Amino acid sequence: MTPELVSTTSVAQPTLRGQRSLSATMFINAWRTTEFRIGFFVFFGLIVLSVLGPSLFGVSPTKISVADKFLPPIGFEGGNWAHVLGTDQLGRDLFARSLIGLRNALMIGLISVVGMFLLGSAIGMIAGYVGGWVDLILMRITDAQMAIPVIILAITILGVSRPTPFSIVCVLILAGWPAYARTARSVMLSERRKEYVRAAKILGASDLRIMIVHVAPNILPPIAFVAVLDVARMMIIEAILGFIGIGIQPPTPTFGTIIADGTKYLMNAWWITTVPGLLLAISLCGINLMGGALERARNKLLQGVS
Amino acid sequence: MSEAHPILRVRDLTVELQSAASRRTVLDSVSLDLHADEVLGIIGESGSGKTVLSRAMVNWVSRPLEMTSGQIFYHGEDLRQMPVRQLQVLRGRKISYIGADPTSALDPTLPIGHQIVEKLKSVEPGISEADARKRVIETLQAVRIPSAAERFNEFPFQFSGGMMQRVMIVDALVTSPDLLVTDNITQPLDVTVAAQILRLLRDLQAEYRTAILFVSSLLGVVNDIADKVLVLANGRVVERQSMQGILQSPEHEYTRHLVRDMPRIWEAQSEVPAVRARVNSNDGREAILSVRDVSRTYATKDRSRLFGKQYVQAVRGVSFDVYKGDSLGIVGESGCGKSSLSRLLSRLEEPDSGKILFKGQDVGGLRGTALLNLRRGFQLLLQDPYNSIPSHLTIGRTVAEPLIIHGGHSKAEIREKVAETMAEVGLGPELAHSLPVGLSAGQRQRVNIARAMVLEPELLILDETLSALDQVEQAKLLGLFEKLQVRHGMTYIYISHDLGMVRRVCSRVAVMYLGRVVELAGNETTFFNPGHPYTRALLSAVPAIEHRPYDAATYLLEGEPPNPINIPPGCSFRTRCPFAFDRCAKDDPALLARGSGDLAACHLAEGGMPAPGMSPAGLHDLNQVPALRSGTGA
Amino acid sequence: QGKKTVVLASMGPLTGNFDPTSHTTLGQGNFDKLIFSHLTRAPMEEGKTDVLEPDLALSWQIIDEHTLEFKLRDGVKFHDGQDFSAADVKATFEYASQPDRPASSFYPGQVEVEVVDPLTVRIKTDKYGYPASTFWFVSSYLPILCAADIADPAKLQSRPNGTNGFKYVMTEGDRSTLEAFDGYYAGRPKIDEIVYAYVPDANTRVLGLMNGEYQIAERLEPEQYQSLLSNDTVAVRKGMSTENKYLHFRCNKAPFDDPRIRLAACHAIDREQILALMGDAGVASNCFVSPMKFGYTDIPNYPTYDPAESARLLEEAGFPGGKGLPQLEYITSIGFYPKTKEYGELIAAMLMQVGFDVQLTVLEPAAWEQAIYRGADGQGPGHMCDVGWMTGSPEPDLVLRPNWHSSAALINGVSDAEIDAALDKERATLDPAERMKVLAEETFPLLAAKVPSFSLFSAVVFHGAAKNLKGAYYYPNGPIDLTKADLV
Amino acid sequence: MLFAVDFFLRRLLQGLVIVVLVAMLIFTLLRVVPGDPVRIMLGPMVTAEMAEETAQKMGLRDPVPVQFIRYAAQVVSGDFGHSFVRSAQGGSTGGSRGGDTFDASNRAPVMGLILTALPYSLLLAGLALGISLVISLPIGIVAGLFSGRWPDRLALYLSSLFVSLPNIWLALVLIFLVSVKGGLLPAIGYQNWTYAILPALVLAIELSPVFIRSASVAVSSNMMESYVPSGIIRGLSRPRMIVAHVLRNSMIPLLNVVGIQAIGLLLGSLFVIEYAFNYPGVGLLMINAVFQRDFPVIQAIAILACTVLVLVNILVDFAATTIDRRLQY
Ligand SMILES: Nc1ncnc2c1ncn2[C@@H]1O[C@H](COP(=O)(O)OP(=O)(O)OP(=O)(O)O)[C@@H](O)[C@H]1O
Ligand SMILES: Nc1ncnc2c1ncn2[C@@H]1O[C@H](COP(=O)(O)OP(=O)(O)OP(=O)(O)O)[C@@H](O)[C@H]1O
Ligand SMILES: [Mg+2]
Ligand SMILES: [Mg+2]
Repeated sequence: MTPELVSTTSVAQPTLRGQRSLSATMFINAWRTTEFRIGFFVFFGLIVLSVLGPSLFGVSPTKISVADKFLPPIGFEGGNWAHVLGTDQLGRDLFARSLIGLRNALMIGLISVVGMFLLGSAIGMIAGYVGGWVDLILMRITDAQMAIPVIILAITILGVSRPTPFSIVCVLILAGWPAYARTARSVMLSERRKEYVRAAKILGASDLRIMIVHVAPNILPPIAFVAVLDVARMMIIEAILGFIGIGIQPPTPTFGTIIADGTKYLMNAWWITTVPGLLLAISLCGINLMGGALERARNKLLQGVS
Repeated sequence: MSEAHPILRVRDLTVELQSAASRRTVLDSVSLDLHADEVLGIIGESGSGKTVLSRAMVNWVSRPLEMTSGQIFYHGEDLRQMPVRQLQVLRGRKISYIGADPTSALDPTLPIGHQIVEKLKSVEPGISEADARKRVIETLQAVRIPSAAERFNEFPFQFSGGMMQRVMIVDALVTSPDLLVTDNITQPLDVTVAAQILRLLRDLQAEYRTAILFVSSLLGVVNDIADKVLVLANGRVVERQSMQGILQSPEHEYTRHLVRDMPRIWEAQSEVPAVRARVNSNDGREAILSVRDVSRTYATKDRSRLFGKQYVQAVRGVSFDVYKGDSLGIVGESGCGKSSLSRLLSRLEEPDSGKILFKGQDVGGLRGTALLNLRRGFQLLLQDPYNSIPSHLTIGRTVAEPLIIHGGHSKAEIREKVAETMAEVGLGPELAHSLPVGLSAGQRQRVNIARAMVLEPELLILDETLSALDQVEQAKLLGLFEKLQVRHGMTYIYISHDLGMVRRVCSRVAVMYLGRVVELAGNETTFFNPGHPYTRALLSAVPAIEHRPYDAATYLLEGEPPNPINIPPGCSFRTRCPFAFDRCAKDDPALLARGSGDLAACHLAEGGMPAPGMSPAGLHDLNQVPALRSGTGA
Repeated sequence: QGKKTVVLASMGPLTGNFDPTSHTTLGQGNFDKLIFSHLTRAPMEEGKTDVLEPDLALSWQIIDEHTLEFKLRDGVKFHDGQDFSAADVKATFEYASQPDRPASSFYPGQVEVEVVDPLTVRIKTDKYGYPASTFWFVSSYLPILCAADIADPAKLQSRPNGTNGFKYVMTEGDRSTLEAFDGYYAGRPKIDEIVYAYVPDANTRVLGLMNGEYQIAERLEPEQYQSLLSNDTVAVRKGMSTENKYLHFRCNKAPFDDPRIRLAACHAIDREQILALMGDAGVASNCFVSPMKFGYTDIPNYPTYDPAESARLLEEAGFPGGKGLPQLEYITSIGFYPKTKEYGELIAAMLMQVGFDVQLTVLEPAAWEQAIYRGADGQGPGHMCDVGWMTGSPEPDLVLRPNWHSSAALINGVSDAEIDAALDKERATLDPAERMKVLAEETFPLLAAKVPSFSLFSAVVFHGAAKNLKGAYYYPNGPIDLTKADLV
Repeated sequence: MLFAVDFFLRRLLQGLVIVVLVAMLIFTLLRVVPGDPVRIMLGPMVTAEMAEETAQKMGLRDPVPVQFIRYAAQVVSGDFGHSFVRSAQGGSTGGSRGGDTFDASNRAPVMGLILTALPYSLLLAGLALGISLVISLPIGIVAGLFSGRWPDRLALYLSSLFVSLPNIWLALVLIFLVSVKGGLLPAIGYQNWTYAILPALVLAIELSPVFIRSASVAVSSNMMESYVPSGIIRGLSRPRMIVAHVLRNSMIPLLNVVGIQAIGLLLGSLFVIEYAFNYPGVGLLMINAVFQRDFPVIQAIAILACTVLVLVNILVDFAATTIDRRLQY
């Protein structure tokens, strides 16, 4: 072996870590897990079903037919192929209603998470980057907002004003942004000290440019991935609001209202609460499996295990 | 101790790396003997299996690595066959291991003393708490940790790397083991601290008569301690000789190469090109950068007082000029303020006082476009090649970024300019459209350089820019810098603690201590006739295989630089200076010109210090060691 | 020996004011009746709803058109120890019938009471110009208070002080405790303690009943009734009530200030579907009062399901196909009456069919009770309210006057001189047969033509009780008499 | 010692700022929503003049900041005002009432209402926290020790399942199966502590995934710290490393989770679960107050909830800094 050869082999010493973009690595690592794939297929299957389902099967979620009330799902005595998952106390098709419920929950979950993500990260990044008084003030506001649990804030505001999908989303965003602000700020704090930020500064890049062009593409995708878990949380909160009666108002069905209305019939028509509950649980399971896999992938990356 | 019964006898040890697809031999039939009171050095390039070998000695080989054959006899007993419990006790008590990373070897949340006591009680079950404590404190004192009884209760994070390495030595020696395995223990340390640790280990080895298996990747370090050396290449022992033998007649090709390429400071001719070799003097050249009495203080929280603040004086009254086409080196121990100074120079931060003039223009008050224009003129290259370029932009885009920021270029112009610059720094045009994924450190550093060069700066500041690279890559880049300097007449400031490199490329050297320049001199003067005892101390600590003109007995510093928070009055170096006298406590020496026009801040700069022992280049005489030891005793 | 405690899960909250004349709510009314006695008792058993039994009065008779005389029971004591006498009756009647008392709309009008002797009183209406016989049935509805309390309104409001078998002890949150009154004239009840608990959710009431936490649960849903029929520990009871369920239109607010729009809404509602939904809990009726009430009849012009007519009326009123109508808020409750939300959704859907834009607001009982009554300014929230009206005794005026006479019109706020005149005329008609005819031929048809409110059906109520609770009497208007009950 | 004083001084001061901000936020939000509090207080049957007069008297027509300052001054003296709708005995009220009924003295003091309900909620929350820690810590620790192996998988699937069960639905299913059908545990309302078990179980199931996940992440990441193998090489046994070091150090992230996530989650879910179980705690009080627009009760509970959260956080941070001295505060 020649000495030259010896020396060049040692060039490869630094590991691959940190070379591929953080988020891509994370996504690829997560995709490798079975949980993520199961979650992905369950979740997107349900999304497709909830978007296309009602028109595909031609059943109306709101059409009342008192004569058909309390039909059980097929497979149970009295079940009927016209209503695969049975009907509710007004004879409406539970399958269609649950799908609409899913759609609403998803819409609210997604929109509110996107909203809180954008708002929170923007505030967090500014606080972390600018520092000083701006940081202090923004963070105290964040802490304050964070000190009110989501549900309490939602109940307080929605309970005393008439809830609309818009107001629900607003309240959820209001309650949810601080967590993102905190994460974005702490990542920004450590990122701000990183060499590439200093390098950009030395090149003469403005603060805004550094934040948007250099830092944001680096730190936001991993946070966004973990936000998937929040979609599930927001969906649960939407259901809870519906359950307490301060969610989206009838006749639009939501998981919460279907469950709440079916509670009375638990004994003689168990499926009214069970079907939407299960569907909600399954879709949450899908999201949580995905989000969980992404979160673990992120933790592993941050801890330096590849 | 008889030659016949070595403490450690390794026979045909083979370790394989088992991965899903393949299996690879990491250690190939390694055999070695280690006798009592002997220090066996193991050297080899990175990845040659040194760490694996040293860990195998304590039976710490875990998947995906696997010991597939061979025996490790400790006093004749095979460690590989030994029951776990027995091995457990043996490991802490009779065989000790010290790794390369002292700061993470102990539980970060418990006081160090308690953890050593815990270990002591665990391997010597009979010992009482009080006895254990006493023994630990005594050993802490033995490694010269000041106020050991108090530091006993301090936490790992409150110790510097060097102190922590001492703590690990205490942890290893507190049970008086007869075998000590050390893996690259000086690697994370500053040169002076590393030299201290080596000296300490030598002393302790003599006192405890411990056999040491000393693993290092630096020939100079092994040279300072080992009796015999074993050279490892690709998992195989390729050479075993006495230390002297290795240096005088290396047999294996790798070893020869190693000995030959070891950078020399005093034996070699300076390679600084003649253009730049002109010493100091303002022989009419314009100073491109003038630093005038610049200071910077940081405020931090003081935990010992209510709402208290501490002031860290990171840079104190630094002044120097850099001339066009020149290369200035800035050296000093860790924490002396080199990086802080570089931040001030590149105007990432503003100095609290003092002025920085770039081509006569005060950098301080600049804002907006004026600042932007200024930035064209000088650039800073950072140390970490991995973190300093964004991973989500293509290389071409990264190099183009400064042009976009500074504006005024058409798309075509930018493309052309980027391609040109990339070619100049040796990046293939095909890289322009790829992400930095998969680039080697050297290539990344080239991207970095290209990004700085694309603005055609006149001054480039390099803050430890090359220290993350291996020697070959370093040499190539140094060549590139020289080429660029010749072609564009660029000026460099190298910030580094690698004295060998500074010796090679810088025409002038500024030595910093506690935020202040204590010596500013030409290359030759700095290395052959330094005017400040601190410079001599630095030189005495450089691990080398050549004779050092400044012997460690006289110059090697004890302890670490004082805290930049409470800088004592008078000369700030006097607390560690071997020549300190009354005046030093009162008068803070100014940076004054010495005879040759070089500057030094010492009352004795013009005489009073022993002349450097310029003995002819030769081997370090091992027999000197005990003498050295007695010289530094208390 | 353990205390015999009956926990009664009620669907209505208390008002926080123990003056019975200060409210018109069902929950508080039922609570009051455990504590207060009346002059007479109206068991209203099916088939003989007009029978009155003695309570504080032993006998009663009409002296003349404007005078009604009661002979009172001797030896009755109030819970605070005072003796009951004619003075208390006088104070109560005169106080309760004052028009500014919120509950006065239940009573035919103001009265004067003459104390003939400590045990004889005469109700006199001559001064106010309507017959005293209107108080015949109302005598079983008006709780008798203590004169001393009436003199001190603060005291009256702060705790109830009656003569019935149970005595008020305390309120803790939503649970109010009563204990057996030793001095009860008919003997101390066997049940030692009643806890009157406000449980706003029907489901919770039933689950609690099945757990054994409650001994009585009010107002079960029909399905709950069905599934409890076979339960070992719970007995269920079904009974016709005096209650009709109404869809009240806010008649003093656009667009329901126009009778045509109200009629259009009524014609859009298919009551058969509602009944199919209600199952056992509802009985069809084409009348504004319950079949248990005097004067009940099938009104010939009662609006039927007729979408075409509805569309025509809308067009006539200037809102063809509902275009131009504002969004209408329909306020209903949940957990109070059975299935209000369900048929609320149904009605909303049916109204939407003809072009009304209806939004359903479902409120918890206490909030709903706040919302339904219109304010003193005549306005209340929303445009439609779902409310039932359940009063003791067969007297129809207990329903008619509070709801549709402009002096009260508690919910719909209707102010229509014709309706007022019709109601006054009906009240002034002495002869029962004649009065029946006036009601059937004039009053009800007029109401049916103007529909300030639309009666949806007559309610059948279900109660659930622990099997070991015996001897409780459930009045068709809600109250439960536990003076003779026992836990065995 | 000095450190503790400094810590608490600073953090309590910051906490106070946070609480004031929250109070301001809630107060303002409640004032800008539609609905006239006077109507709620006096009942619908009151005359307009009377309503106006009462509103004036109570200062409800003053600008919001003025009202807030008055309110804050009251709160500082420990008085959270009186309920709009609950009677002095604390019962829910509804329906039409005479206008003369309103009078602060026959309205329940908010503090009294909360104090009556609080012990129930504390019992429930304590039980829930206890149950979930008992279930999830062993699972999480074992999962962390065997990171990547089957216990880890099992814990992962278990927590994925738990976190996907909507609490309201789970509550109903458990009431139905365990209490109504099975007759194993009481469920509705409160008579003795056993009534808290089932709701606590629902809360515990909701909390567990958080604990399982953070325990396993904390333990496994500590296991990967280099002090662990280094400790074993130094002569300490593996069990000792786990018990004395890894578990101890895993406490810090766990404490943080308990402080921030768990208490926040618990506070929120408590409300819903108390409602579903008709459990007479603060949550039920709050939800009923929302239904009846009982603003003083709503704002007091929201402010108190946030105060609790802030205090718990301070304590948790203090505990964490005493365990790990590296942590700054
Ligand atoms: N845990 C491991 N997993 C995979 N490969 C390993 C592991 N440990 C060591 N190796 C491989 O074994 C070889 C020897 O590694 P070792 O760490 O002993 O080198 P070294 O001589 O100590 O290098 P350095 O000077 O950089 O410390 C390398 O090729 C390395 O990649
Ligand atoms: N932002 C800061 N806040 C507080 N103290 C600081 C800050 N930056 C640097 N210091 C302190 O100033 C001193 C000099 O630090 P600096 O990084 O300049 O040293 P250095 O010579 O570059 O060391 P090294 O060789 O380790 O990089 C150190 O004691 C450091 O702790
Ligand atoms: Mg190594
Ligand atoms: Mg530095």
